[in-house]
Amino acid sequence: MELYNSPLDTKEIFGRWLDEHAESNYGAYIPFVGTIRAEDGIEALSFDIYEPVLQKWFDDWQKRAKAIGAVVKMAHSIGDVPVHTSSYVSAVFSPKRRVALELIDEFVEDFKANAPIWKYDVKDGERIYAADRSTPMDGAGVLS
Amino acid sequence: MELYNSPLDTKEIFGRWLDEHAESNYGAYIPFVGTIRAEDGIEALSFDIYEPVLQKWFDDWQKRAKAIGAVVKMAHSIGDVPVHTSSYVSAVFSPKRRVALELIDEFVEDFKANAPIWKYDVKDGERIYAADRSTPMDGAGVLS
Amino acid sequence: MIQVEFLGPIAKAPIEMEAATLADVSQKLKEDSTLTQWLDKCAVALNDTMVNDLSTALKDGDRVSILPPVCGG
Amino acid sequence: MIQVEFLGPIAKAPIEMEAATLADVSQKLKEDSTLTQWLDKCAVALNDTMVNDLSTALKDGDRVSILPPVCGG
Repeated sequence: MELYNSPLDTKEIFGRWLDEHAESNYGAYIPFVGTIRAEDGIEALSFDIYEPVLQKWFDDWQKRAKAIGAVVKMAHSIGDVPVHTSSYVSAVFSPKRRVALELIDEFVEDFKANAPIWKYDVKDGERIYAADRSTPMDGAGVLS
Repeated sequence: MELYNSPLDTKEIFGRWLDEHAESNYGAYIPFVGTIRAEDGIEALSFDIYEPVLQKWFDDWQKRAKAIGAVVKMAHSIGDVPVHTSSYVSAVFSPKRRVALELIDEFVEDFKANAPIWKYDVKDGERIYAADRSTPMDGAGVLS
Repeated sequence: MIQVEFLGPIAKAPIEMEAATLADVSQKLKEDSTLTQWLDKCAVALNDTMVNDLSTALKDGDRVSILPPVCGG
Repeated sequence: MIQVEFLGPIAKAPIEMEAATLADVSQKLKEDSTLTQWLDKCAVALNDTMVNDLSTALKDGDRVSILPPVCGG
């Protein structure tokens, strides 16, 4: 798991992960690259991350992937990420195509639902929590 | 659509497609990289491609993708591709995550089922048709 | 004493309190009107492990984190 | 005259024949014992467009391609 205080160097990450598993005999490598869209007049998105819980979430996913002979990877930005640059790259490696296609879907969807990351629109230099696009995590409401 | 008489330069392709759509405002970019696995003592896989039908297949997919606001890309090797190098890269770009995840799955699966490409194991320099791993295309058997 | 910290967009400093279970934490946080809009949407971690049972026992020095709705990517 | 070509692993040179429909092509290819193992698994393209109807009409100069099972990737 890699966290950066900047937009992601997507090409460097893609290539480094590819090289890392060049001899691992995985037949399928599927990265997912998330890029900030220009919409609603934003200049950037900005992210807070709670790293200890994110690390546990990611460690659990590594175990799940390993149990089916696969590998998961992820990188994310902290702080401001301007439009048309990337804040998120995740990836799966697997010997088999079907496993890889199903795993990247589940991994990315669970990331959206349960990774402890908070998103803010940046407009006129102000940081506004993206409440309407945010999702309560599994188990939310236990204290209410 | 890109065809190469060599293994694919995966990093170059990934980066060039990324750059091509750097300002297109797509939020999700999902490449699929297919790499030759070392198994059954093969030295390489080798591919024949019938380009006119492949081009039509790909053009149809471009139209399907466009209808949902997305883009599909693909590159494939012709001839011998040694183990641990890549023969196939495809990708989707979409404004939306869900569209991209579903599209890459359908696109790669239909590619496996209907792209007019024939695979051969290369062992001791000999080219052996991978009959047991090949799939009759949609409409197969019409002449029988 | 345990500590309760508020993550992400909840603009609130950590607080300390006496609490034997998560139910005690719930009761005390409900008294804070600035949290009314948050509690039903927030998940909870105890010492960085997600928990979702109000009967979870707490001990001196425990750290309870309140995690509002997320949107990574 | 139309031409029939065999793609990929079918080791067979193109052949020419008279045929008014794809059904005529089917009938003639079935007489060729080297194709017995292939025909039920092969798809067909007419002038590079996939077709799957035996009644498809053919005209002079048409090119029929026989596509055996595929495995790209």
